[in-house]
Amino acid sequence: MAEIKNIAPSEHHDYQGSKMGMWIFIFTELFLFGGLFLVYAVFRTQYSADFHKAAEETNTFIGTLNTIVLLISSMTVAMSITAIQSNNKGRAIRLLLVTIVLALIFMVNKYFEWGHKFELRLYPGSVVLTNLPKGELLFFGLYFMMTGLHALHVLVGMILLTVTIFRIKSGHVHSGNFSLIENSGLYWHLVDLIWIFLFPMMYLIT
Amino acid sequence: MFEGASNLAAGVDRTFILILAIAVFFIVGITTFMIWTLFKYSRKKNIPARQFTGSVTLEIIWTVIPLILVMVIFFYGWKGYAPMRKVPADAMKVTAIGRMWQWSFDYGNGKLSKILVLPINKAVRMDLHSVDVNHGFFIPAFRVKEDVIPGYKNYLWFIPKYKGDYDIFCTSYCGLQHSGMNTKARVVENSVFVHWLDSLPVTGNIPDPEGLVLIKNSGCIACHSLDGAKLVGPSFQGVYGKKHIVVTDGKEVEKVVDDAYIATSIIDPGKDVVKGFNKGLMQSYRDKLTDAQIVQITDYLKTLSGK
Amino acid sequence: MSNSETHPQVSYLEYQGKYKGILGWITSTDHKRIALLYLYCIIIFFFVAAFLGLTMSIEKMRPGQDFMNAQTYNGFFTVHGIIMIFMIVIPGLAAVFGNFALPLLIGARDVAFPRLNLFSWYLYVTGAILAVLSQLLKGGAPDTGWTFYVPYSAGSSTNVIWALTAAFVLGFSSILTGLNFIVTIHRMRAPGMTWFKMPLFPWALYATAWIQVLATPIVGITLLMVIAERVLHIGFFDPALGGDPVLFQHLFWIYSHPAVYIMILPAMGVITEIFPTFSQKPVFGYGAIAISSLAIAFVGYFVWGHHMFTSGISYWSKWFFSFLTFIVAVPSAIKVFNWISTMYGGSIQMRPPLLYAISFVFLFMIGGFTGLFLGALATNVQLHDTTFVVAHFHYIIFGGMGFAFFAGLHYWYPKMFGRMYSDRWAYIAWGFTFVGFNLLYFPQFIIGIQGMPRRYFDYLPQFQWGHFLSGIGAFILVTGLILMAWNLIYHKKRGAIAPANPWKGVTLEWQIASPPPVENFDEIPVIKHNPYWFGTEEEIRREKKS
Amino acid sequence: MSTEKHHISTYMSHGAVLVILLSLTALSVGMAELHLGAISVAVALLVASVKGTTVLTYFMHLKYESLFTKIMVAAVFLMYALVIIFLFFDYLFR
Repeated sequence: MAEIKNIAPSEHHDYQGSKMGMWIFIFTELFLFGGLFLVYAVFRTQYSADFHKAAEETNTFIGTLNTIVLLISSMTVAMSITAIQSNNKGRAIRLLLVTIVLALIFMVNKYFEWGHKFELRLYPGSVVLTNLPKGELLFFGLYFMMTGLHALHVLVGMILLTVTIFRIKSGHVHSGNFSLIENSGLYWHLVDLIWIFLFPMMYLIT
Repeated sequence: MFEGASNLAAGVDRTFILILAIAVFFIVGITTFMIWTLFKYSRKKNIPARQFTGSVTLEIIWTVIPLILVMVIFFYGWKGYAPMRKVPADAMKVTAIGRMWQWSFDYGNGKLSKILVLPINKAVRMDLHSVDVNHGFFIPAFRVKEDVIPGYKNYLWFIPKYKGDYDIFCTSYCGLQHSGMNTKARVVENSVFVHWLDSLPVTGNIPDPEGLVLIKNSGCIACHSLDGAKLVGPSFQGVYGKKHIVVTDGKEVEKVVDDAYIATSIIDPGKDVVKGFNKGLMQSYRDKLTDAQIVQITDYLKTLSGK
Repeated sequence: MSNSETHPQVSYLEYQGKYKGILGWITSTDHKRIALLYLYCIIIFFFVAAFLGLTMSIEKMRPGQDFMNAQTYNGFFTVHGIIMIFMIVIPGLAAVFGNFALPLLIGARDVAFPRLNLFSWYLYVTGAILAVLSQLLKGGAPDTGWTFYVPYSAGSSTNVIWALTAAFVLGFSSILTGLNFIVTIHRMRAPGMTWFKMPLFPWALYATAWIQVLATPIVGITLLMVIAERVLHIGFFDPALGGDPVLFQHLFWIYSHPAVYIMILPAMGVITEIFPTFSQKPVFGYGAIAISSLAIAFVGYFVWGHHMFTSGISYWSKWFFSFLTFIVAVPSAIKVFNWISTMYGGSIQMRPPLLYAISFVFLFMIGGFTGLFLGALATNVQLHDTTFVVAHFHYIIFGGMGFAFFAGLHYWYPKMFGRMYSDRWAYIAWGFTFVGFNLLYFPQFIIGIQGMPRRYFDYLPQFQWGHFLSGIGAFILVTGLILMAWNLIYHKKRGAIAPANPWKGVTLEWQIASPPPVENFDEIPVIKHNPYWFGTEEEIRREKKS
Repeated sequence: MSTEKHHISTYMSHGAVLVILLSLTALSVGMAELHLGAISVAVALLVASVKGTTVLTYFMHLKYESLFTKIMVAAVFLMYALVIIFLFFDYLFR
């Protein structure tokens, strides 16, 4: 402390700082979904029978499949960070590509799942939906809002991962500077983390 | 605050005075101290500033004293508030209905009024009901206010203590004419009140008798009409006391519709089926209606036969 | 920055980057320039919203309709609220003085994420444009009040969606600023500046930033749900569709109560900087002030229910929220005692920033003590949703946050622009502002106690005297504000050249040139002691012994 | 930052974590099929919490982060838990 240090923060990349920023951003995302979880919790206690009935109409098979897909993709992202850290760029890129493919599979599943709901005329504002008991109506409202918002995060995650791939290719991200891949990895795990809670709430609790 | 005109005013006003006293004491004290330091320690006097940085003792003192004071205030606030949620059992019931942008007061049996008339010195329970958006029911003189929220069963109660007219306001913003949504509460002698209520014309809906509510909710009227029309089952009109030819265990018997018959028909519908109607169409309501509810239904059916 | 030692840096105001003129400003990631961008936007919007407030006060000087109808009035108070809350007081102190002074105070060259900082400002502008559009588009200005209570906001045919989206975007801007500040404070303090050697304004900003990050998303999702309710007819809050209007109030206040602390904590921080400087004396009870900021932020997060005492929430939750509300009053009281003790025994020089700071303490006390009336269950029943609340709120937000903003503006003005304003005109403007403010809002306490409800376009004759006085007060207040703005704008180019340290402050921002160079510090300073260190070493040793 | 030491997880450990997560998913789905009523809610949320913690600890490297990051994450979840509890002070005592 006695000697004078001359640091120039603007030229210095702060690895810990950017990671901390990402964590804080993740907190805001958690609270964003947290608001919906609060609504879910309140209505579930008020209309438990209706929620029970409505939750049986969601497709547990697709839900489980998507859970598995997301969990695997979380692993591949985590592995790609290991690859970058051990300076294996090719493997890191391949693992990220696998992640994006898995994300695509997730979205395709989601498309079919939502499509089926629409075929049954179970979409917000439909006559069928509005005539259901109030608890079921709220369940499906929450279902579309929560899975929709989550799907939006999957999309954002995919974009982030794609950007990361390009930055690895261009040599900006390497074993000495891997903030970007680590932070997009953290974001991707957040997407997974939210799904881990959405899954039982929407598909399992019957 | 101006004089309170209900039993609840004392608790509110006591809390108010307490906080006011504390507030005035501290605001005046601290402001005086601030201004005094400005002069006492003015730089013009050329006395160097004393470089002390704090005192743990003082910090503890001015943490503990405010803490005690606010706890006292909290306690009085709660004491004054608690009785507002404990409605006496004998309170008269009035429903306040809020809609954009007027109040109406339902005294039961379809008697609706635009102003709230109340007998003096009698507890009144106001159930608050909104037909559209949030409103707020506020009578400043009585120190009562509760929000009127659609889908919620909110209430308040009070005992008016003095005769006179008092303002009623809507306090929860409800759109264009929010500020026009006010009316009067008029407190009168009990005899005047009784007379007023008697002369109040019936303008509102008379609520369904309990038996009819049960009949509607149980889905009875899908098959049993109330107006004599023949549907899947016999009509309820004039059914009580009527003689029917019924088929019991394959034999035709004549039976008078009485309390026992109705109870049997609800619990075991296939036992005595009226001739001309099919057996097996009606489900048993054994576990769905209690005995007391069956009595209520029977009582209602009696009214359809004029009995 | 190796070359900075050889030739001195130009000031951030004159610095010529890649672009010239206004483009050089709106592409600059310099925290000081971003602070000024916020400042200019805030001043413009402040006068717009103040004008709306003034017209409302004039309209209400007489009962009945004078020159605007009820729908216009309802639109005005909604827009006044949305602009003032989301575009002025929430970003106000944090985004302007936080951006300007935080890196200077902790000895950093910029915030942690300068580009994100600029992005926050762009989000802010986007949100502001959306809010302005909500006024002007066909459909009419939103008329829901800034609280957007359902079911009314779900049904109103006005441009509610625009206003909701605006609030959502502005919230996002606030979150990113908060995120930036947290990381900045954690990672970029000068060497030797431990947490308890950090000045108190950064402490306040740190507490604020956590609320911004953790509370704003809740209102974000709530606003999205109202949008979904209007667009998709999902009835989260509509009782006809099974929803729960009171749940909206919960979610809304989970953010919007802490939002009051987003406004007031940085204000307290600014005041805490001003008192020691003008008393030439260390701040009294440094630790108590720092910790009380965190305590206010933490406890303040859990008192949202006190906005809903009459909404039909359960008896025990009323009891509980009332209790916590009183707990959160204590750290605020501690701060007041510490401020006045900071002046005690000092060498006090009366200058405009100190005058504003003292008025802050006075008005904030009135605002705070009237808050006790609202926190106590019994009196809340009488006062909730009356003009008493309006007055209390404005004493906290305008008397508190607003006067702290003026204090901060007069305090850091020489540093920002390198010029001095006229003290005499600052005092005159203060006089008008202070008198006008009290005349505008104090009568509203009294008519509120008598039962005058808030958000009323029209009223019964017995309340006229209060509204009449308020109207006169509003005129005086606006006159004061215009004088103040004139004084500051006029002297920005023509004022006397400001010295580096006009107030003899000891915190780091006064140790560099006015206006500061682009990179703030030629050499990052090394911190050895308490930030408020006025005396010589010997004096302090002597003081410690006694 | 070149001086900072980073923990590098092995591919095997990531695989092991995935196996744990998948088994927990299977457990959760299996329990739901049993229709245990009220318990199934608790079980499902408990399993989800365990899974969430696992993701946070290993995939998100929380285990190797600084103490402050750990405290920050814990505090944020605590805040959220308090919000739920205080909200239900209203809904449970109506």
